[in-house]
Amino acid sequence: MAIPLTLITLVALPFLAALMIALLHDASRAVHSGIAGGASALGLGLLVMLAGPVIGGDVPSASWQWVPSLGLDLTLMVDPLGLLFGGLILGIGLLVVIFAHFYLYAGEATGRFFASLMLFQGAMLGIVIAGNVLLLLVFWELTSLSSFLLIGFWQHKAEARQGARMALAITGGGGLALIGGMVLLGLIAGSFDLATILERGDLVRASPLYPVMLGLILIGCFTKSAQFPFHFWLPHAMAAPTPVSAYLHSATMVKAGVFLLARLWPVLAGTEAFTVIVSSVGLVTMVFGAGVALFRHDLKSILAYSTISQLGLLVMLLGFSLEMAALAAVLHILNHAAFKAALFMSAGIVEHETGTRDIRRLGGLAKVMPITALIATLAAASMAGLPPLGGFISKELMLYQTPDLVLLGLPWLVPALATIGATLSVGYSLRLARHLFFGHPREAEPHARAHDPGFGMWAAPAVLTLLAVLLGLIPMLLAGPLVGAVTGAVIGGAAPEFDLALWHGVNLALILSLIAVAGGVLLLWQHARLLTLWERAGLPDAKQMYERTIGFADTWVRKAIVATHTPSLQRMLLASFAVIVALVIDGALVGGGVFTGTRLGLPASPPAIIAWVLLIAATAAVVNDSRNRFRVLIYISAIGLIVSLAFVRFSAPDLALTQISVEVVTILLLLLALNLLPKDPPLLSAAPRKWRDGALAIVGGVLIGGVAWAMLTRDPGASIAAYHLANAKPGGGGTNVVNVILVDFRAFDTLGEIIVLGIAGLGIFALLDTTAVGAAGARLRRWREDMPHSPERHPMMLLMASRIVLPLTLTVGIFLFLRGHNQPGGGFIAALVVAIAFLVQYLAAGFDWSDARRRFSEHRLIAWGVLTAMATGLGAVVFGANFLTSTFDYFTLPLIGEFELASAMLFDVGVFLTVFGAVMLALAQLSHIAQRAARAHAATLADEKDAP
Amino acid sequence: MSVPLPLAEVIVSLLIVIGGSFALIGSWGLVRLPSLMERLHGPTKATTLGLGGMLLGSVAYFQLVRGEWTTHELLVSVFLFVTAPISANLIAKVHLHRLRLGEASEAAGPAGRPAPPTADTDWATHEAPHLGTPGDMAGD
Amino acid sequence: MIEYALGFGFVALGLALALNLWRLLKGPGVTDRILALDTMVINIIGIIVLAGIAGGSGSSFEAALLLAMVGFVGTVAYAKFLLRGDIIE
Amino acid sequence: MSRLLPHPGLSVLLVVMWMVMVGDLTFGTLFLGLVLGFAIPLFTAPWWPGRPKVRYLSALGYCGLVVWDIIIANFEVAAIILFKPNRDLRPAWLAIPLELTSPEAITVFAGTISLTPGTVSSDISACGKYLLVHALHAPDPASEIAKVKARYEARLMRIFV
Amino acid sequence: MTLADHLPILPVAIPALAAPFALLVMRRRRALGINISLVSCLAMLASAIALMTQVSDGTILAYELGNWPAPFGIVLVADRLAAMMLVLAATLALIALLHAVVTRADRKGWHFHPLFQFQMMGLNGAFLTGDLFNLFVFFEVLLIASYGLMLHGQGPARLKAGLQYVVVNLVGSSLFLIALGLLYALTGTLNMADMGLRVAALAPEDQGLLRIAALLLVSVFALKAAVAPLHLWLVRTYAVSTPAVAALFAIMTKVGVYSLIRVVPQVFGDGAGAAAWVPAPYLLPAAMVSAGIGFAGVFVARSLSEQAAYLVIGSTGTLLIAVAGWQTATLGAALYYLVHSTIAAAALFLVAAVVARRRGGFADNASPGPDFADRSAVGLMFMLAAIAATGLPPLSGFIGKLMILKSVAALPDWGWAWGVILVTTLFGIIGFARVGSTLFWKRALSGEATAPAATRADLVAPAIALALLAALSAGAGWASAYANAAAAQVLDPALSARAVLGEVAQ
Amino acid sequence: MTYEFLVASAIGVLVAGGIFLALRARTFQVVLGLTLLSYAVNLFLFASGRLVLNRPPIWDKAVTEYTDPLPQALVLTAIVITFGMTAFVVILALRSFLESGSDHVDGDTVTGDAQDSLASDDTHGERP
Repeated sequence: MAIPLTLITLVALPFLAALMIALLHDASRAVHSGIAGGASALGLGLLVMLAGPVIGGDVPSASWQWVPSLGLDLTLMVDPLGLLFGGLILGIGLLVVIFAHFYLYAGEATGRFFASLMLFQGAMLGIVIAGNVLLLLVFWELTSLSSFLLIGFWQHKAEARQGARMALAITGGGGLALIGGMVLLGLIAGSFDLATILERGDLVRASPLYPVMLGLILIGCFTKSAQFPFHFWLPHAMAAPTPVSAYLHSATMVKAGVFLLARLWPVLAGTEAFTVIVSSVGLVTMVFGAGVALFRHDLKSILAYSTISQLGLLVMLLGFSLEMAALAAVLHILNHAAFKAALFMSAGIVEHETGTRDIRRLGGLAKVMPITALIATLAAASMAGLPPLGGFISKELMLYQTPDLVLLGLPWLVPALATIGATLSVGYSLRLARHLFFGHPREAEPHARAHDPGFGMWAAPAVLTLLAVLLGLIPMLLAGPLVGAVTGAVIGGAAPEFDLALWHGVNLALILSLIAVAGGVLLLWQHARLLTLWERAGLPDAKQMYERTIGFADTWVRKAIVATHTPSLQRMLLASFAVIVALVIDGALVGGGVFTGTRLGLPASPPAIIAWVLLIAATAAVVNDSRNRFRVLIYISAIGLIVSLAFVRFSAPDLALTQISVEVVTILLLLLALNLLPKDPPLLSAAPRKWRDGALAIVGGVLIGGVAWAMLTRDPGASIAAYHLANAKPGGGGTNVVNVILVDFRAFDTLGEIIVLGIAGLGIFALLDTTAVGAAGARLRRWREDMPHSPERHPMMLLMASRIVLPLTLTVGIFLFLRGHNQPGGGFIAALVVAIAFLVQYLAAGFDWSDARRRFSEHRLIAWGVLTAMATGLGAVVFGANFLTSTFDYFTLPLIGEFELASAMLFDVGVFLTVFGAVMLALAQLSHIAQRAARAHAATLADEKDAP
Repeated sequence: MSVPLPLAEVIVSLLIVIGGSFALIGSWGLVRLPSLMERLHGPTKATTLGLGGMLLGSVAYFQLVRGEWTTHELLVSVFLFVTAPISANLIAKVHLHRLRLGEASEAAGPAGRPAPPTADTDWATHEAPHLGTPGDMAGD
Repeated sequence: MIEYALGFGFVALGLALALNLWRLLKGPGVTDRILALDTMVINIIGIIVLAGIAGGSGSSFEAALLLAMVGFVGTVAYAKFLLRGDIIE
Repeated sequence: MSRLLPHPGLSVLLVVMWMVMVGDLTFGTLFLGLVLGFAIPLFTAPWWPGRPKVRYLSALGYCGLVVWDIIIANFEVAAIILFKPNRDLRPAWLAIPLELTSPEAITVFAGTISLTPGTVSSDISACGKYLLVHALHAPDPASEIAKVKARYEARLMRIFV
Repeated sequence: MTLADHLPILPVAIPALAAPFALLVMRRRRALGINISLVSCLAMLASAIALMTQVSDGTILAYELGNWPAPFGIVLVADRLAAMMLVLAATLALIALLHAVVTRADRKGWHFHPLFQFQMMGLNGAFLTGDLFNLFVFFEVLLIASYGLMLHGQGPARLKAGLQYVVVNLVGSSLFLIALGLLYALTGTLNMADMGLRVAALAPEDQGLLRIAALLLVSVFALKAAVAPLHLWLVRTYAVSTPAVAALFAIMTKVGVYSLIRVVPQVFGDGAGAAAWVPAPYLLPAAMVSAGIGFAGVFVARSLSEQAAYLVIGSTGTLLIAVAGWQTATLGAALYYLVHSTIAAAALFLVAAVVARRRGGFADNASPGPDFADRSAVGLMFMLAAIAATGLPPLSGFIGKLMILKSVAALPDWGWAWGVILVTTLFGIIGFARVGSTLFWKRALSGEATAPAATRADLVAPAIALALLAALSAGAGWASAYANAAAAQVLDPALSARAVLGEVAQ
Repeated sequence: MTYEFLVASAIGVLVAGGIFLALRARTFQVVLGLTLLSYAVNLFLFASGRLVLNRPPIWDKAVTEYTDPLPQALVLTAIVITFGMTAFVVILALRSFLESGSDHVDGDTVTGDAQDSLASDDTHGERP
C-alpha cells in the first residue's frame, strides 16, 4: 500500500468511524464499539506496517497542498516519535474501546460516546503525525473541542459541564497562545513545514522574537499537559466516564503537550530560558501534584494528581535539554501510558462494582476481587517506581540525570526536590493499593456486592499491566530499539549509548530511589497525622480561583456592556455627532489649506437679507418653541418657503418646484401624524444635558457652516457638468439639462430614487396595515380627541372650490410633465402636483367619499411605475444598446405640427407612476386610521358574533 | 400691439409699483389692525390687486418690452382668485371655533362675537349643517 | 425706469416679508400665524414674479404657480386640523 | 351629451387655460388642449356630482363687474389701513340672509364678498339660510347688507338658474 | 452585443424586475410570489457566478449605463472584489429566503418578498457601482428596504429598535451627502476612478477641505459597518429582527467595509495629499475596540440572537484590524475572513431561530429549559456555528484568523493586533461554551418537554450555511488565492482607472 | 453681505438647530431635527455647484453661461429620498407611539404623560 495512501487512511480512519457511528447513532452498542474498535485496530495495523522502516530510520511522509498562500499544507509524516505516540493512541484507544463497551451503563448514548471518542482519537493522531505546524494546530484545537464533548458526556451532571467548560477554556486558550507561537515560529523559520523548521533550530534560537515565541508555545504545552499553574482543569475533567479519563490522561490529551515539547525539542531546547522555565515548571508540578495526590480520597482524583505529577516529571526531563534526559522521558512516557491507563481502568472497575470511588469507604477488596487487585497493585507498584517494574527503570534514569541541572545556583536543589517527588509518588501509590485492596473493609455496603468483573472488562487493564511488568523485566528487548529511535527523533540526531536494566550497580540514583521508597513507606505510616496537618493548612483551590475569575469577569464585563450598550437613541446620535465634529476639526487642523477662497462674492439684495433673517428666526423659533408642536409646523413650512425661494433665486427652478411640492406633502403628513401624537407634552431633557447638546450643536453648526463658506468662496474647477450642458440637447434631446441628467445621463440614480420612494410607500403601508389590531388598535379605539372639534365635517366653500381645483391642478400637472424635458418640470414634480390635487379632494370631501371614486390601486401604480422604468432600460438592451440608453426623434403630423418623442419620456412616466402611487399610498393609509381601527374592531366583533 | 417703448416702460413700472405698494399695505394691515378678523382683510388686498398688479406688469413687460408672448402668469391670478376666499373663510372659521372655545390667545375683535342668525340655528362651525340644506355636505 | 420700479417693488415686498415675520412670531393667536404664513406665500410669489421680470426669464413662473396652489393647500390643512383634528377623515 | 361633457364650462376654461399656459397659438397646442378639455372633466366627473346650469354670458359680465369692484374697493381699504386709526374703525358682523340655494351659487357669492376687500365671508348658518360676513368698516351694517345682496346676489340668481 | 456584455447589469436588473412582479401577484397568489422571489435569487446567483468567472482572470468590466462615456455617465465596475461580494450576497440571500419560506416567516405581512428583492437590488448595486453618488442612492435603497424587512412582523420591540435604526441611518445619509457635495465641489466629478485622479491634482489650499470630506465619507462607512463608537445601533436592531432577515443583515455591515475597501485605495490612495489613506490614524484602534466590545458582548450575552448580534460587531472589528494594514496580504486575509464571518454570523442567527422555534416560551435565552425536539442535532449545529464564529478549526474561521495573524505580523504594531485577536477569540470560546452547555446540556427540572417541532425543514438553511463554511475551509487554497488577487487588484487603482476611463486618462 | 455668507450661515444655523433637536428625547422633536438637517444638507449639496444668479440650466442658443446643473440633479434626487425617509420615520414614530403609548425615542414610558389613554390591562401586542 502506497505511503501517501497509508498515511491519509491512518488519519482519516477515526474520523470516518466517528461519522459512521454518528450516522448509525440509533444502532446497538455492539455496532458502535465494533466500528470504533475496528477502526482503532485497523489503524494500529497500518502503524505496525510502518513500524519496521520507521525504526529502521526512514521517515514515510506525504504532502498535499491546501492553502499555499498561507503555507498550510496537508503534510503527514511518521517519524519514530510519531510512531510511538501513534502506537499509544491507537493501542490504548483500542483497549479503552473494549473496556468502555463493557463499562458503559445500559441506556447510555453509546453512539455519541464512541463518535466523540473516535473524533478525539483522530485529532490526537493528527497531532502526532502532522508534518506542518499549522496543520498540527488544526488538530490541536480539535482535541480541545472533542475532549470538551467527552468530558461533558454526562450532560446532566453539573460538574461534568463545568469540567468540560474549564478544560475547553484552559486548553483552548492555551491553544490560542500556541497558534501565536507557531505562526511566529513559522515566520522566523521561514517555513511552516515541520521538517524544515526542525533543521533551522539555530536560526530560530538566534531570532530576537525567540523569547516571545517560546513563551507562547510553552503556554500552549503547559496548559495542555496540566502543568502548574494550569493544572487545575485536569482533576475536574475526571467528571468524564472512566474510560475517557483512562484515555485522556494516560496516553493522549495531556501527553500532547509533552509530545509538542519533544517534537520541537531540537528547535527550542538548549537555551537558558528554555531549560530554566521548562525544567523548573516541571519540577514544581511534579512535587506539587504528588503532594496533593497523597491527601486525596477520591480514587480518580488521586490518579488525576498523580498524572499531573508524572507529567511534571516528563516536562522536567525534557526541560533538562540533555540527551539522556530526553531518553528517560521517552521511556517514562511509555511506562506512564501503560500503568496509568491500567490504573484508571481498575479504578473504573472498582467504582463499577462497589458504586463508590472514595477509598475511605473501601478496603480489603483483594479477597473479593483478586484479579483486579493483582492488576491494580502491579500497576501502582510501577507508578511507585518499585523494581522489577518499568516505572523503576525510568525513575532511575530520571534521578540519575538530576544532578546535571543546577537551578538557583544550588546544585543539590534539583536532586532533592526530585527525590521528594519520588518519595511522595511512592507514598500515594502505596496508599492507593493498600486502602483499596488490603486491610479489612471499612464499610460493608460497597463491599457487599463487589466481585471481579467479566473477562472483557479486566482484559484491557491486564494487557497494560503486563506491558508495564515486561517493560521492567525485558526493557531492551521490548522497547530498546524503539526508545533509541524515538530519542534520536526527539533530539534530532543519533541517540546516545544507553542500556535499560534494573541493575546498574550502586550509584546515586539507586540511593536516592531507596530513600524515596523508605520515605514513601514512612509517609504511609504517618499518613493520618499528616492528613490533619494538610487539612489544617487548607491550601487555596485553583478551581475556585478560576470560577471566581470567570464570575468576576462576567459580572464586570456585563456591567460595562450593559452600562454602555443599553440602546438609547440619544447616546447613539451623541456619539455620531461627536465623532463627526472631531473628524471635521481633525481635517481642518491636519489638512491645512486656506479657509476663505478667492471667488468673488455676489452682493445680496435687500429682500434676500430679509428672507435670510426670516429663515434664521424661524429656525430659532422651531428650536426654542419645539414644545408647541402645531406652531412649530407653521415655522417649518416658513423655512421651506425660504429654501425654495433660495432655489429660485440661484437659478434652480426645478429644485424650487420640487421643494415646494414636497414641502406641502410633508406638512400634510406631519399634520396627519400629529393628530394622534401628543400635542404639547412636557420636555424631558434636564438643563445640563441641554447645555451639552447645545454646545455640540453650535460647534457642529459653525463647522459645517464654515466648510460651506470655504466651499462657496472657491472657484469651481473643470466639472463633468460641462459635458452634460453640451450634450443635453444634441445627445439627450432636451433643453432642461437638469431633467436630461435625471432621466438620461444619470437615469440609474433616478431609478434607485423612485424605488426608494416606492419602498417607503410599501413600508408605510405595512406599518399602518396592522394598526387596527393589537395594542395599537386598542389604543386607537380608546383614543379621545384631545381638543374639542367643530361639528361641521366638510365646509361647503372648501368642498365647492375643491371640485374646480381638481381639474385645474390636473391640467397643470400634465403640463408640467409634458414640458419637463425642455422646461422646468418633469415626472416627479408632475406626480406630486397631481397627488396634491387628489389630496385636496380627500381634505375637502373626506376619505371615504373620495376613496370610493378612486380608480387606481397605489400598489399597482408603484409596481407598474418601476416596471415601466425598467422596461425603458431593458428596451435599450433588446436593441443591443446598454441598459437605459435613450433615444429620441422628431415627428410631424398634419395639423399638429412637429413634436418630439423621447424614450426618456417613457422613463419619466415610470417616475410619475411610482411617485404618485407612493405618495397616495402613504397619505391615504395614514388618514382617519382612528375611525378605520374602530371599524375593523366592529367588523371583528361582528365576525365573532356570527361564528357561534 | 405696437406701443412706443417709453410708454410701455411707464405702464410696466406703474403696474409694478402699484402691486408692490398694495402688497406692502396688506402686510402692514396684517400688523397694525386690532384683531384677527380685521387683519384678515389685509392679505386679500395683497392677493388681488397687489399680485394682480405685478403679474400684469410681468405680462406687459414680456409683451411690450421684450415682445415675448408669456401669459401663464395670469394663471397664478386665476388660482388665487379661486383659492383666496377659501383660505380666508377657513381661517375665519378657525377663529370662530377657537373664540367659542375661549382660547386665551384668540381674542374677540372690536366687532365682538357674532350673534347666531336666528334663535333656533347657529353657524355651521358650531352646529353641523342640517340635512338637506346647501351646507350639508355629509352626503358627499 | 423699470429698474427703479423693480427696486421699489423688491424693497416693498421685503418689508412686507419682515412684517409677516413679526406677525408669524408674535401671534398671538395660532390663526394669526397661519394668516401670516398665507400672506408670506403671497409676498414670495410677488418676489418671484419681480425676479422673473428682473432676470428677463419666465422659467420661474411655474414656481409661482405652484406656490399659489400649495399655499392654499397648506392653509386649508392647518385650518382643518384646528377645526377637526383629522384633516382627512 | 351631459355624460360626455359633464361640465362644458369647465372644459372651455381648461382649453383656454391650456392655451394660456403653453403660451403659443399653434394648432397642435389647441388640439392637445381640446383633448385635455374633453378628457379631464370626464375623468374627474365622479368628484363633481352636481350639474349646475349656468348662463355663461351673464357670468362673464358678472366677472367684469367683480374685477372693477375689487379695484375700487382696494383703494378704499388701503385708505382705511393707512389713515384710519383703530379707534375710528367700525368693524361689524353681518348676517346676510340668503336667497340662493345651490351650494355652487352660494360659494361664488361668498367668494365674491371675500374678494372685494372690506368684507370677508366667514361662515354659513347651519340651516344654510344666512351668510356670516365680517366687514372691516361698516358704520351702517343694514345698508351694507342691502348693497351686497342687490349688487351680487341678484345677479347670481340670474346666472344660476 | 450578446447577453454576456450585459452581465454587469443583471445582478441589479433581476431583483429590480422581480420585486414589482412579486408585488403585483403577492396579494392574490402568494405561492407565485414566493416562486418569483426564489427564482430571482437563483438567477442572481447564476449571474454573479458567471460574472466571477469572467473577471477571475483579472479583467475589469466597465459597463457604461445609457452609453454615456465615463466619467460623465454612471458606470458599473465589475472586478474580482465586486464579483466576490455579489456571489456572497446572492448565496446568503438564497439561504435566508429559504429559511423565511420554510418557517413561513414571510407570511406575517404582504411585502416580505418585494422588500427582500429590493434589498438585494440595493446590495448588488452598491457592490457594482463605480460612481460615488450612485453608491449613495443604492445605500438608500438597501437601507429603506432593510427598514421594511427589519420591521417585518412588527411588535413593540421591533418598532422601538426600528426607530433608532432608522434615525441613526438618516443622520448617516445626511453625512454622506455633505461629504459628496464637498468632494464634488473640489473635484467636479462623481466617478470614483476619475475622482481618484483629480484628487491627486488638488491645490495645497484645498487640502483641508479634502481631508474633511474624506474623513466624513469614511465615518459614514464606519457607521454602516458598525465600527466603535458608531456601533451602538446594531445590537438591538439585529437581535430583534426576524431571524431570516437578521441572517441577511449579516452582510449589511459588510457593505460599509466593502465601501471602505473600495473607496479608500481608489480615491484616497497615495496621491491624495492630506487625505492619503485617510482612516489610517483611527481605523486600527477603532477596529480593536470593536473586536473587544463585540466578543465581550458574546461573552456576556444572555441569548443566542444577542450573541450573534455582538458577533457581527466583533467579526467586523477583527477583519478591519487586517484592513487597516492596506497591504495585499492583509487585505486578502480580510476579504477571506469577510466572506467567512458573514456566513458564520448568518448561520448563528439561523441556529438561534431554530432553537427559539423549538423551545417555546424559553426562546433562545441562555436559560435551562425542558428537553426539546432534535436537541442533539441542533446542539451539533450550534457547536459548529460557534466554532466558525470563534474561528476554530476545522471551519474556515480558523484559516481566516491564521491569514490575518500572519499578514498582520508585518505591521508595526502587530503585537496589539495579535493580542486583541487572540484574547477576543478566547472570550468567544468561553461565552459560546457557557451558553451552549446551558442551552443544550442543562435541563430545567420543571417544565414538560415541548412538543416536537412541526417541521425539520428549518434545519436545512443553517445546515447549508455550515456546509458552505466547511467548503470554504476545504477550498481555502483557491479562495485565499482569489481573495489575495482581489486585494491586489483593489490596491492598484490605476487598473480600474484604465478600465473605466480608458487609456486617455493615464 | 454676500449671498455666499447668507447661504453658508443659514446652513450652519440649520445644522445647529437640527443637531440640537435630533438629540431631544421625543420622537416628534427628533423628526423636526432631521427635517432641519435635511434642509441644511440639500442647501449644502446645492451649494457645491456654487451660487449663480439668473443662469438657469435651460439650454438656449442665445445663452452661453449656465449654472452647474449636476448638483441640482443630485439635490433633486436627495430631496426625494429624504422625503421618503422622513415620511417613513414619521409613520414609524407614530406607530411605535400607538404600540407602546410613549413617544419617547427609546420607547421608555414617561411619567406624567397623559396622552396614553390605554389602560395597562390589555397589551396583547403581537398575535402569534
